[in-house]
Amino acid sequence: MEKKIYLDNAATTKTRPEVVEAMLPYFSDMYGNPSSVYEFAAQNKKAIDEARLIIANALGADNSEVYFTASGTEADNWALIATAEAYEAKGNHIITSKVEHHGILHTCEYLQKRGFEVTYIDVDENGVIKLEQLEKAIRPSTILISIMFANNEIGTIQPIKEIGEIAKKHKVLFHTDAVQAFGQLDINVKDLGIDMLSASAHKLNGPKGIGFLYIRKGIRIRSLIHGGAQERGRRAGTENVPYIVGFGKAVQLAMDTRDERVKKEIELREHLIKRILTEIPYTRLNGHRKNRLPNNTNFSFQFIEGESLLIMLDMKNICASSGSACTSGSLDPSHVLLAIGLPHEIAHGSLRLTLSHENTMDEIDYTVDSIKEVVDKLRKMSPLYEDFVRRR
Amino acid sequence: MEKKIYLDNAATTKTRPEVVEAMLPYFSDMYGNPSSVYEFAAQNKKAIDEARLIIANALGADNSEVYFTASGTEADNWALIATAEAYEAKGNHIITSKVEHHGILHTCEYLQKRGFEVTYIDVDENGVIKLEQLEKAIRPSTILISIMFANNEIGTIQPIKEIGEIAKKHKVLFHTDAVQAFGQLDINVKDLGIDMLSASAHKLNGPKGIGFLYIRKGIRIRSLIHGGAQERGRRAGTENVPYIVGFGKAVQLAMDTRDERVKKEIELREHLIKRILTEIPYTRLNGHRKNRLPNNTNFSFQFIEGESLLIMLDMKNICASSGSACTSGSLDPSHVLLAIGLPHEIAHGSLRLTLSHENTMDEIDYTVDSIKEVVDKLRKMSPLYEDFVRRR
Amino acid sequence: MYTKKVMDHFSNPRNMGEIENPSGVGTVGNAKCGDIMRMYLDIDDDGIIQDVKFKTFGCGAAIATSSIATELVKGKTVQDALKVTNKAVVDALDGLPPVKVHCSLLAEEAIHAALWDYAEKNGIKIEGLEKPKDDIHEEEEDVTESY
Amino acid sequence: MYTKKVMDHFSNPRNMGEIENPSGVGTVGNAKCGDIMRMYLDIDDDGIIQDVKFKTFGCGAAIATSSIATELVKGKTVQDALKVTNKAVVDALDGLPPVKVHCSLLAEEAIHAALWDYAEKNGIKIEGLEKPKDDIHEEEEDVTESY
Ligand SMILES: Cc1ncc(COP(=O)(O)O)c(C=O)c1O
Ligand SMILES: Cc1ncc(COP(=O)(O)O)c(C=O)c1O
Repeated sequence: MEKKIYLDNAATTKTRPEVVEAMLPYFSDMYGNPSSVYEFAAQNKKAIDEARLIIANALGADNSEVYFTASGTEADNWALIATAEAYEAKGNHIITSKVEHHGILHTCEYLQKRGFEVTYIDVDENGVIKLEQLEKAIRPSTILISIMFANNEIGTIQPIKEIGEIAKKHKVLFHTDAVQAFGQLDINVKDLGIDMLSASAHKLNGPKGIGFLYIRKGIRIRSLIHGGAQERGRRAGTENVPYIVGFGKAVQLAMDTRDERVKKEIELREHLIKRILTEIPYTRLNGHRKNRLPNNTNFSFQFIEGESLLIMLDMKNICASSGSACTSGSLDPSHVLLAIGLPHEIAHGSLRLTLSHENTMDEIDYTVDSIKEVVDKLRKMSPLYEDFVRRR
Repeated sequence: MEKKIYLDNAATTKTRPEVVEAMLPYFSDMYGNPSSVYEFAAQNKKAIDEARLIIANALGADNSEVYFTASGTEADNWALIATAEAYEAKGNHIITSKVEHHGILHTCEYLQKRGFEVTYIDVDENGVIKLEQLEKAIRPSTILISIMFANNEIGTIQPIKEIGEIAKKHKVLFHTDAVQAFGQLDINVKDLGIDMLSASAHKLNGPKGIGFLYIRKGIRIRSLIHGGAQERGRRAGTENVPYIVGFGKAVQLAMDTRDERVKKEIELREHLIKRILTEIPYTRLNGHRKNRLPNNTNFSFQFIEGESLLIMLDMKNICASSGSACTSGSLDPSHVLLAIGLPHEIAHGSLRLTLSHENTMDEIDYTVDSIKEVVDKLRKMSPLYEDFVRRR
Repeated sequence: MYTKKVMDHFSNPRNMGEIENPSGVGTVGNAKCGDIMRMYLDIDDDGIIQDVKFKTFGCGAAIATSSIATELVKGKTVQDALKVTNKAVVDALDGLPPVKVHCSLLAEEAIHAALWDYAEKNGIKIEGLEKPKDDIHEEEEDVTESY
Repeated sequence: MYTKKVMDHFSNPRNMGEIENPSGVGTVGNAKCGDIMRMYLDIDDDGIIQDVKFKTFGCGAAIATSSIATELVKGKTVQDALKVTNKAVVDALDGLPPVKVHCSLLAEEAIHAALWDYAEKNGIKIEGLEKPKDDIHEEEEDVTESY
């Protein structure tokens, strides 16, 4: 195809033109610092409050429970580090999973260097957290459970309600990284027993560089970024007014269109999965067959390596990903694929295609045709395939 | 005047239309995640590199020494917290000044809670750091000196080169918060012996929510935000491509126009200072008479309080500030004005007017006329003035 | 951040000024904290507040609360003036931002201080009136906590 | 991220395939690390490499380095082939990204492994050629450090 086919919506999404429209006035016209006294700035404060309310409503939260950050990663760091510091007197143990985003995993490693203890819970072959192992891991010194809402690589949705219940039963705080889930799945923090939740605008057609942390009222938590009294003294730094407004707009649009978007994405997804699995041999679908993000697919093609597959698809104008975007360029195969039990060589040959409502059936068909061709070409080059054929 | 007169450019500035123009394509057209493999994303990586180079050139630094953050505050936090953690084995002592921004001061208080020791150096009546006191404060356990380049409230420029020499002599790292200075003053990090430097785009007609930390090559420093391998593994989170591009553009424009801007601002500033000091009795100029930011003025009007002054000026369409924007709404008078020795009641009656090259002489004259009228009105209401007149 | 009522009283303060030979005058607050209020009362022989004036050094809310407080007590008996609470002041202004509520307390205290002065000068005791505190701010705590 | 040369060799790899009854064949790397290279050599009685083929499982750089390496050794004597270093491979591709330089090492090793196999089969000793390591990656360290 002449046109680019963008199938990497889990990495980032296009900022909707309506969102850009909503942000524009706040750059060169209404540019006042929201913390200022004069009227010119007061309107910006109001704009921030409106965006906060839209987001709070989308979560079933109170608007005073939503704090803007500069990214999903910052929200993840904040939830972990500041909770650890605030509850240090109670205990030094944190529980998370082996399939978290690096925003969680590397923060846990950092906290381990500071003397905190972290237990990494296993997942089953579908990427679902082992609940009994989670409950057993809780100790008197456990202060926080952080389990992602849905996985960014394989799309598996975790049993959040059950985790919330376990956390509540043992009086442990529960944080969830909902960066992939927010905007796609139905989330009510009160119903699900979530104490803290991270999200990021650029995964739902908002701009890159703005996120939020939901912090349930009553939770003691320190600041991560110290300074001015912005965000009610909890997150310092002059407010990014345009992006906050854009985030609000993106969430509003995402909520308004969710049902139709999700319906279309699932339709495309199922078609894609069916064709790939039936038409390309030695291929598996990673992640849970049913409990997965509407827009996520993740395949492993035996005998070939992911990066060369990506580049060849790129030459056919298809944007895709292998593992998470942040780790490409690194030599390690995805920690998520290893956690679900894939051997290294198969993990290396994985491909993530994540859809948006803007994709078409034609694009999907063209993509499958291209993958077939490329996988075939790469297998012909592969010494592993050669050995396999010989052995047969 | 009908038109708004914006005299709060130290709080934030208008994003230049050229900057907005430069950012726009990166929202809905070139929206790829720079960490991705495909060509569509590679152009964004290039755009980031270009912006980084512009900034590096403006500092006399290498482009590999510039790391983007989400704000000046984050850069300040990073410099302090991560240095403290990385050099903990060497010592636990940090030196800063009493007139720093809250981004530094509150981070120091946080570090003190974590067991670090902080010495806060005094300033003289002009706001200039006491160099002998600084040098004497250095101990074998001192790991970092953090002194701002220029003050955000009173505009005083610090003797950065001398501080750099002291730091080098005693083998202590030197960080400077140049959020107000960058773009206004000539800065060469190599000549000045600066090891780390914080800046923020929204103070120089770039967008709010993007900053950078310059980290000299060879400095061991941890991450503040942990996660993906962005910014060469030192600052995690999907890159804010539009703002990075906008920051680059803003810096380029700021550098290209600096001489004329500064010349015009100084002309306006001197006219403003002269009229205020000669026409309004019981008034003083705060900050250094000569070594001050081209666009900064800060006055104390005896017997009146700053907020009511601000609101009355606002009713005359003049946007101004008393103390720093972040602290307005709080009951405390500016820590900077107290540090230069002002008594509380005089500190309370301070007004900061910070100019931009877009201001005109007419605006300045109208502003002075308005201040005269308002100060007069408020003094008539003031019991302090009543007492003063009685006593005379 | 302020209501229309506050802005109105701030920009057109009522009863601003001094009273020569007042029946009572009271000054509260201190410059350190950024607000000082002075109330002058002219009270007739029937104990009715015939006139009231104020002077205030302070923020917009401080000026507005002083102004509305003078309106609330003018024409009232000393006993009724005593019943003008800070809550009444806030309500009369259609509300104040939380950080500014202390200004309404100051206004209440200023009236009390002026009444106390009146009582002392005339050697009478006003039931329910206590000696004003020297510094109303002493008990308040810092409002910002950012770490 | 790749040069034009790399992209050219990646999309149109030279000498891809197998040789029936090769003079020597060598396989290096391992699937765990994500790249495996296999080199087939056809060497005539004068010790000249008449033909060379490769198969590679790996990233774009791995495929391109294999391809260019076959071109660099084809027609050379065994001794000259031995002098084809990983640096020569990188240069011939107009450079590789730093994280991908290990691929060129792998290509060098693959040639050496095939030559070793040839030497063993023929009971000869090739001066300067050492027994290939079992796993070229073992000595490498993690490239990402994010905290
Ligand atoms: C001296 C100084 N440092 C730090 C900051 C914080 O910058 P930012 O608003 O980008 O967090 C400011 C301005 O707010 C400042 O003036
Ligand atoms: C599950 C998950 N958590 C966190 C992040 C980080 O979000 P951000 O890029 O806004 O820092 C991402 C995406 O990159 C993600 O997919």
